[in-house]
Amino acid sequence: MITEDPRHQDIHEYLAEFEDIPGTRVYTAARARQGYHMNQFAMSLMKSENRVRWLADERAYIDEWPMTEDQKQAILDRDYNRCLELGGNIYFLAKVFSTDGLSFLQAVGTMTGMNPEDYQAMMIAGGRSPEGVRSIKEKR
Amino acid sequence: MITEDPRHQDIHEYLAEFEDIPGTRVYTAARARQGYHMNQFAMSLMKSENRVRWLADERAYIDEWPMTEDQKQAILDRDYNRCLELGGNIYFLAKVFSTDGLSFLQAVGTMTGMNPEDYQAMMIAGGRSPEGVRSIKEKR
Amino acid sequence: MARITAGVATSHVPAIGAAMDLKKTAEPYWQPLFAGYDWSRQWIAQEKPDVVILVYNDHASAFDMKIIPTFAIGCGERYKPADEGWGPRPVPDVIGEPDLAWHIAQSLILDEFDMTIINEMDVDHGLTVPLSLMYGQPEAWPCKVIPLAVNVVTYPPPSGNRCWRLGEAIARAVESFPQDLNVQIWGTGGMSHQLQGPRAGLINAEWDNRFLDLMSQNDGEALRAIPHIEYLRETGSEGIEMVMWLIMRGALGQAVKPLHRHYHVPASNTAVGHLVLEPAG
Amino acid sequence: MARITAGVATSHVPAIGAAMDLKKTAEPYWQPLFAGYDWSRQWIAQEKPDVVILVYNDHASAFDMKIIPTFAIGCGERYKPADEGWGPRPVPDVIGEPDLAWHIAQSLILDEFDMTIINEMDVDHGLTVPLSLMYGQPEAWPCKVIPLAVNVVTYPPPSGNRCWRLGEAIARAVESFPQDLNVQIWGTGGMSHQLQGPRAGLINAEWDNRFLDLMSQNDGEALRAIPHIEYLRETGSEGIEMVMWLIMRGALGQAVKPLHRHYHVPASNTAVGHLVLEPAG
Ligand SMILES: [Fe+3]
Ligand SMILES: [Fe+3]
Repeated sequence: MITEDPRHQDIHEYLAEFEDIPGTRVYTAARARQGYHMNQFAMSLMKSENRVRWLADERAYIDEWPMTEDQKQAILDRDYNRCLELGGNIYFLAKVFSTDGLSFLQAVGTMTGMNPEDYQAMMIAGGRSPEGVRSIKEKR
Repeated sequence: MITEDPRHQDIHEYLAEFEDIPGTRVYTAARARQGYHMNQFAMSLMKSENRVRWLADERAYIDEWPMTEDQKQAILDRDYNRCLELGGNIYFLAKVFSTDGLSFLQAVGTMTGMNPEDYQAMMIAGGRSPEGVRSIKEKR
Repeated sequence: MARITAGVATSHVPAIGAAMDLKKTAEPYWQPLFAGYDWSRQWIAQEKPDVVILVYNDHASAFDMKIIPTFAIGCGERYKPADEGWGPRPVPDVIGEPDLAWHIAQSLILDEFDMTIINEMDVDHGLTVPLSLMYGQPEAWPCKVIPLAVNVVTYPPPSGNRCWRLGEAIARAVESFPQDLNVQIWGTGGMSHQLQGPRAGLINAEWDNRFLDLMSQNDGEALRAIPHIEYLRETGSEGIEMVMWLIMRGALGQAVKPLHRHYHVPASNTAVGHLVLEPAG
Repeated sequence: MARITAGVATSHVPAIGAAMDLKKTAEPYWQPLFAGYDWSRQWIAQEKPDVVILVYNDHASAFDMKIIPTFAIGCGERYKPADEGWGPRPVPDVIGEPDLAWHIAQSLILDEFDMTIINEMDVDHGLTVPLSLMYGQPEAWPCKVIPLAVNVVTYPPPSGNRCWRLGEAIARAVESFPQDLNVQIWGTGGMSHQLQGPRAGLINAEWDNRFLDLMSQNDGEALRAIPHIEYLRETGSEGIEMVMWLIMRGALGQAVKPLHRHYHVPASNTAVGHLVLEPAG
């Protein structure tokens, strides 16, 4: 029996690298904590009885959750980029746009600033190139 | 990076050894599966509203659970050795005897065949000696 | 003796499930994607695996933020399709294989993997879409399934190296199960996709194809050494799902024989990759 | 920089909590048990740890049979005492330390420990009785707590070796946390006890004391090599809880300085052991 000593990666360096990816919010602990109740709210829409209540009165339903007013407004506005900034995670938020009858393709497109047809056309043409959006610092 | 190959312990040998301990039922997968609903039933007694319903009509409450008749009877009889044989685990069963107002000392004693005073006296005198109850095969 | 006879890799895009459920598979958008699975459906109809160890990730369906297991193995009797916000998929319940699942779970813990054992949960598109892709739309799934859910949502997911080693340990566990069973292991998720932010829609076909090459070769070291940041930079934030393929690949051993390969862009926001591999060790 | 300044081992028998809650500590049955903690209460009043990483096991309270994590780390803000069948213990809520807890959780996963992250749960006697023993009956617990729940109920629990290595990894994680914090790690459960069957009531004072010796010495190899079966045969079926002490011991490093030791039989069905150790590395 030996005590292993692999080359341990430093967690601070590991997390810092994620902030260097353009147009991307990695769902780290910091974001998970900030968005905790927003994500739990979204998760509640997996139950059809909750979806009915939510659709009947969005404001009343969302006010039951201990979210910040910013978070509530971002959800009510379906501003998914803002939701991500406030700690949302896309798989949780998916419960919101699925309840709206939107597909992942439609909902995700809204975050790119492109109109739906252009986004769809870009995907069919092979998607967004990684060229130039790999690293902010290294400009590659 | 290397593929570790520690001396892997065989799970069959690992589990077989447990059957060699006298007067003991180790909570293995086989027992966990057999006792699944009995243990989940017991767990439900962590809620005071369930305890009230259980105490008001034990048979009606237990019949709501997909347990075998043997398992139900063992619980109704507070026959904890039989419960263990049928897949119960003591930490789950503890919810049953706690609801009865019994301590671990009182409930556990019932499984030894000793009367409560003798069991308590044995514990105060230092407990049961391991001599002769370590291994069935090795008689030690 | 149970044995792992093959490994399957496939993306598990929810839109693929929707296309099948809504009978759109012959539409021009979808046809070339599904065509790449024709070979696999014929192959699996002949292979008839008894059990599939299905490595996938839960997408905030069974697990919310209250509890986040890194590796969760399903030891239950059956699993229902999850309601992900538009009602559950109209697919059969997934039938478990608790004997083998508990055997693997126990073996892995002895082997110093810190597994979470799950007895009850619903399974989302991550698990049901691969079944649909491989088996079409039967009345009942033709195999038992052992779900193996990996956290790739909250950071950090397990490293590629840890995933590979888990695969190796799963193979050892299967080999020590006395019953004669034909077991496959599937790694799902990926390939390139980013479902969030202004960079959404990223696809890196070159990187994906290099990954498919490496998966089909006999050099695990290169695969295991890929750091998380590389998946994210090169293949989009959700490309990290590919670490789950390494569990499958690790379970096949050093040497593999590639039987089938398919790559298509797009399905919804995502590049679809698919491999069928046999252990050649 | 955060640092682990001490390790505490203690049994966590529920009857000890009940004796304190019901003001029976001065009774002849209980007095010698509690006397052994007098030194520790004075010591900890001077040490004033900011945070305690409290290694314990859940006794079918937060986790039922639906989900069984091997290693679960509490990253939440606060935890309520569980209702174990006789109402919750009348003790303060346990206040978490999410900054450090998440840091440790993330570090451990990078370090290839397959942690389950918990954000909401109730905590049972396994966690609250050690706090009562060390702090008495304050209005609020004087420290933040990071619960680390280990499965020792459903077999197999993690090996002693894995527990030791987890402790080592926790120490590395704490050292890399930038905030200046005085952190203790407690290993709880044990010593000899068997709560089931005709063999119930087993106590092996000789074995227990040898274990206390080994814990106080600088030779981890002997401790890590103890197989599960030895704990069960020698110390009763619930003696397996002692593997949790190895997480604490591993976190202190190879060399330790023993500060305090106490051993008493019985508390209810159980032998009570208690150690206070300092790292001496
Ligand atoms: Fe996915
Ligand atoms: Fe305990």
